[in-house]
Amino acid sequence: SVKPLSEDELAVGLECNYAPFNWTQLDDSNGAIEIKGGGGFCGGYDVEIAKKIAEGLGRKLVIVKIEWDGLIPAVNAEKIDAVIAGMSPTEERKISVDFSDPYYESDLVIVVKADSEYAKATSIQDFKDAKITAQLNTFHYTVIDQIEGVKKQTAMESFPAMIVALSSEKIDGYISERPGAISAMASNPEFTFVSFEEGKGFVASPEDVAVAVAIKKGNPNISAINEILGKISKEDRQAIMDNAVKTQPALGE
Amino acid sequence: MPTSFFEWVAFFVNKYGLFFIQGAGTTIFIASIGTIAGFAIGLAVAVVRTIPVEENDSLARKLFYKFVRFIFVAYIEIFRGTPMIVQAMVIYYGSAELWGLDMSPMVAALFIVSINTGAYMAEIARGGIISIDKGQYEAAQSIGMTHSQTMVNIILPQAIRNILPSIGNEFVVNIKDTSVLNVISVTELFFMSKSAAGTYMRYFEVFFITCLIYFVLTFSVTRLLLFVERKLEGPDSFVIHGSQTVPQAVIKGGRE
Amino acid sequence: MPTSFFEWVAFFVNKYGLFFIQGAGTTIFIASIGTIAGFAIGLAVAVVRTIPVEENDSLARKLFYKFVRFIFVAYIEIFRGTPMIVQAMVIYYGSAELWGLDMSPMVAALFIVSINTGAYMAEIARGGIISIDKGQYEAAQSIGMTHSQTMVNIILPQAIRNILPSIGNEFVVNIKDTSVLNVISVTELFFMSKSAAGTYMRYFEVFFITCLIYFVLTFSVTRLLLFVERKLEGPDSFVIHGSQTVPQAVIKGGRE
Amino acid sequence: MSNPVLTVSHLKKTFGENIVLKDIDFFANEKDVVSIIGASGSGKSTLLRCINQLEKPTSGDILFHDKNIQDSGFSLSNYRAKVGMVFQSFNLFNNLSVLQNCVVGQMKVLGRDRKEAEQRAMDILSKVGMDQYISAKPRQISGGQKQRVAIARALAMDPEILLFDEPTSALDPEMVGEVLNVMTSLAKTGLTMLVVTHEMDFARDVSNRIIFMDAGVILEDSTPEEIFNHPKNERTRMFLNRSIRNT
Amino acid sequence: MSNPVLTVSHLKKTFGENIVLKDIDFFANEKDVVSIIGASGSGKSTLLRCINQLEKPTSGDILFHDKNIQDSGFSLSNYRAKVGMVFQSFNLFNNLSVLQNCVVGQMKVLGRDRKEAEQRAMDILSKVGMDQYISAKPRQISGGQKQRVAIARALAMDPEILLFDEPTSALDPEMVGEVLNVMTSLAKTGLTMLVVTHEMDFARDVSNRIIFMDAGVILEDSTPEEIFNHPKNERTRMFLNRSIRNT
Ligand SMILES: Nc1ncnc2c1ncn2[C@@H]1O[C@H](COP(=O)(O)OP(=O)(O)OP(=O)(O)O)[C@@H](O)[C@H]1O
Ligand SMILES: Nc1ncnc2c1ncn2[C@@H]1O[C@H](COP(=O)(O)OP(=O)(O)OP(=O)(O)O)[C@@H](O)[C@H]1O
Ligand SMILES: [Mg+2]
Ligand SMILES: [Mg+2]
Repeated sequence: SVKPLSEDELAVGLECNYAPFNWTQLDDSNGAIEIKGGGGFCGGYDVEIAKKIAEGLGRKLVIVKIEWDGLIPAVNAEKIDAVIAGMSPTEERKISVDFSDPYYESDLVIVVKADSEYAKATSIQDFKDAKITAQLNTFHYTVIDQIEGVKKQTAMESFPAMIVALSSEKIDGYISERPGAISAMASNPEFTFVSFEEGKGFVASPEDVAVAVAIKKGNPNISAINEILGKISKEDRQAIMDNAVKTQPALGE
Repeated sequence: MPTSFFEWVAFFVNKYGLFFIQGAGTTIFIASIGTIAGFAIGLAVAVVRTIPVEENDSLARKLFYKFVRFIFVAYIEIFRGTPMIVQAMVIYYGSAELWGLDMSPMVAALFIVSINTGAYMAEIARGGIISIDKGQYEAAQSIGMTHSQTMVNIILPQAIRNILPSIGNEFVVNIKDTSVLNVISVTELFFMSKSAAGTYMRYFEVFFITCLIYFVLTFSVTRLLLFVERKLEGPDSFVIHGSQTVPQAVIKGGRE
Repeated sequence: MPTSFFEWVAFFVNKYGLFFIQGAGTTIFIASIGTIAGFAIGLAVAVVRTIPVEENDSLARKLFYKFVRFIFVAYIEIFRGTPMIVQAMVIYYGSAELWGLDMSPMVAALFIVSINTGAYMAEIARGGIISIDKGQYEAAQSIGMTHSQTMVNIILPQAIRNILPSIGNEFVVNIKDTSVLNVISVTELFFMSKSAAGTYMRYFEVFFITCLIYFVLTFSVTRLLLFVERKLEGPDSFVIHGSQTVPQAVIKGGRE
Repeated sequence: MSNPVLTVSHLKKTFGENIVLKDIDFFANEKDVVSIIGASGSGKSTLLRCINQLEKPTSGDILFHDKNIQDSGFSLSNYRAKVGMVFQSFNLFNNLSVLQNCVVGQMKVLGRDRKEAEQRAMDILSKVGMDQYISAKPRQISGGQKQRVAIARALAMDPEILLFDEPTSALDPEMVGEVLNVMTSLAKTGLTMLVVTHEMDFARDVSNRIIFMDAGVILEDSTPEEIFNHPKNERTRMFLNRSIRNT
Repeated sequence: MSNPVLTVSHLKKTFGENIVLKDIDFFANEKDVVSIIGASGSGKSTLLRCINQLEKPTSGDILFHDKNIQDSGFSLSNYRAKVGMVFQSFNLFNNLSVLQNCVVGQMKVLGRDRKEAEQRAMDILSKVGMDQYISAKPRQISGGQKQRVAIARALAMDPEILLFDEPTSALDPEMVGEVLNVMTSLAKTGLTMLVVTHEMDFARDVSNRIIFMDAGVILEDSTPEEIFNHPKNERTRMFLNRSIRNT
């Protein structure tokens, strides 16, 4: 009954404030796309992937900026065609929307203050007694339980909020994916992040560390999208991510 | 890259200044329309709710008013009682999903803010109306004015002055509450700030700027309303017309 | 897994019921304390702001009042004019970073909500005070009451009744505004809902439950305030004491 | 001219259990000027308020030209436009200037255009000596000035009946004379008036009938001569005696 | 007893450019009962309000027992407790019952305890015939009843001077008599009174001095005999003539 979305366009929803997956900038440099309805240009890893999908489907890419909580309702109400916003295809989310194959996989790190004792940690168990948190509604928050004796703090709404909490030392560290940690370090030189070798880090199911495209349940385009994503090799992905990390505004100029 | 707080602030102002202004424009636009429309809705609801039902009215009429009042109370309670973010999502996404209604985000935003403000304004207006001396109402009735004539010509002009401070509150709240509209992809000031903050992962600097802008907006609104308040109080002096003792005199009277 | 809307609702109630209730408890606790404290602050500010400065007051006194008024206006404008989320972060994290103050989130929350509400209440109270006939103030002055005696005994009791509807608004707003406090890791109702909703990406079902809870909370508050409003209006009848024409009579008078 | 303009029968008004009007019966014919006198608290204001339907009577009927004003079909608005009222506490519209106070009803209720309404208002305001103050707000004028504006506001509506609640209480004696002159000349034009008053001279000299109320009942309803010279009731006699002693 | 209780000198009050009081000079000695008469709008209420500092005079001095009440060291609160005021529009405290209206000032300003204050209030309320209504709220009583409570409220403070603004305007003649009796007996106890009134009989019979005001100036200030029998001023003669013709 819903007015069919334009066949010529692919409307993609994201927040444009989760660097390096997506961010807001002022011009179309580095391949950023103008946000629908004004408000600047959106660039980042997600946008590069979205471009490839749009191209593959033969449609014009339209970037719609929506708050996180509005993304899934928007795709279900067919206000947008897809969510490409660094969203992980968790079991629970799969009940509400369909997910494509993953288009990125990353590892989990802990962002800490560079001058703190935890900066030298090598295993997650070194964070015993540390005050650790993560973003609300992400699996990041659940993996904290894998640290024995950790002081798990209340989850937080956003990365910037966690950054403030960390710099005021209300927390000792927060869980992030590697690209996000790089961004945070870029503009907050007093931060560093701790990454872990195989076996010493967090155990996470592949779909948790992966991010995928969300579309409305039953949308037939899923196979076409998967086919396009399949053509982007692991090396290509890493190259795109490296480029995104390099060109994100926080590191630019 | 900037290093100190103020360098960062300057950096953001340079880089995102235009967007902040754009966002502030959207914010003030939605807040203004929403407050004005909400004010009108609130007054209308309060006026209808205060229609006296007389004992000798016909049963049909009594039932009708009972029903209308119930509807209004339900409206107020529901729209005050639920978060605007939920109202926004239900109205914008829900209407699309259920009835295939294709509102633009801006239209939805204006609608939501107005109807939401209206619920609060209805209560504020009621407070204003009960604050006016009953004698004013009776005097208007005694020369044959209807309820709505009385309200429009006598009661509301006096009530509005008393509730202006609360209307100011509502306006200020609306300026800030538009931020929840990001969820239906309206890009206003707060969302702009979030983008800037998220892109650079700097919170305090960006929100320092945002707060300044908010502050300037709300401060101007407050001053404007204070000006209106003074205007509504009327001039301090009046002109004595064609005084017989002092012919042609234009004398002014004042008040404390 | 559930399939229909109401199955989902039931699912969430089962799974998260306890959390919802816990969250609602926190919410109503913060909102109540915040509103009451904010009300007290607002009244105090409005009372001080309405102290008349006489021409024959000493210069020091005049300057002092000017200064106090300026402080209060600044307080109102700043706390109304900036988003509570920012206030929360600055006060909670800022105080930790700058002065190493280690407030618990709940203490910070109560403080922030109170001080924020106080700024709005100050304006509401001002509206209430100007709505009272000047004659009431003059009569109290004429028997030698001081400004504060006049306010406490005569003006405020009348003003409060007129502003109760707006106070209701504030309370309702506070119930909903506590949601921004999750930024300082206070876990209230809205945060609970977001966790539940975000985990399963079912917004409408979860928010349906949340809205119901909000609605019940705000509705009870509204009814309570309406009850207070009636009480403040006073009884409809009075007792005639030791009438001489009808000895021992206890006759009641009423009003329309 | 055979039927009364206004008939009040078995009127009763209670507030809670306090019976303020007990069983009031009276009528007013065209051109009647009826003074209502009686002690403070005897129910005079309440009676006027019932007639104008600002209080709903507990029981009893009020007929205007033989039509029951409490019938559901009856248009109160029309009725009130024809029945003017001057309140004991004036109740001027605080948001309007003196002139607008006298204009707003004419325009909204009678549908007169602004020019006509202002003309009429000016006429009457100058009769009561308030034409200089037309742009003042109620809070800027004195008690006596308010009272005159209140009278002008009622007169501007060209009513059939006028209900006055102590129309000269705030006036200086000079002004009383002038206002009473206005009222007397109005009476001559066929206006029916019910006047609650404490001015015994007015009651005696201007009105053609006096009603004496006490504790919610009408004790006497008769011509001035009758009441002043041969009061039927002991209470009336006492009241008048003391009044005359003091006045 | 040599020095006046109250001295007003060169008092001027303007509202905007409207000069309401021009150059008022007068004094009141202990036990003086001064009637202030004059046309509506002549500035009588404004004068009382200036004396009680509810309006700030534009210029001029007001001395109370030789102390300038506008000096910065002067305690207005104490002064006002000693200078009672009965308002033309009563201004009863709407949120308080009749009894509380008369009690609150005694307790808060004079520091009396509740029992004493209620006793005193009851005494005075019964003097003005309002003891039956002690639990009523102002909106539940009639105009005349309000006026009596307003008088009782002022008296309960045991003031040294009382300023009355038309204290009998809403009273029936019977009541006027009683209230005037109360006032007369108060005068005997040494209370100083300034009474704005339109009751020429009161002015003549109770007061020992009459001030006639016209358009913001005092035209005459003399004994009643003097004023009623040999008015110096043409305007006074006219006013009194008309007053007497009407009363
Ligand atoms: N607040 C005010 N603003 C402007 N003019 C005022 C104000 N109060 C009084 N006036 C003017 O001052 C004049 C004197 O007023 P005042 O109330 O003193 O008269 P009054 O002698 O008491 O008259 P009345 O016997 O009618 O009460 C009036 O003409 C009035 O219009
Ligand atoms: N709203 C009310 N509620 C309760 N009692 C009331 C109300 N209005 C009037 N009364 C009572 O009714 C009685 C009559 O009041 P009313 O105002 O009619 O007296 P009145 O004859 O006009 O007296 P006055 O000459 O003093 O104005 C009074 O005793 C008063 O206390
Ligand atoms: Mg009366
Ligand atoms: Mg006066």
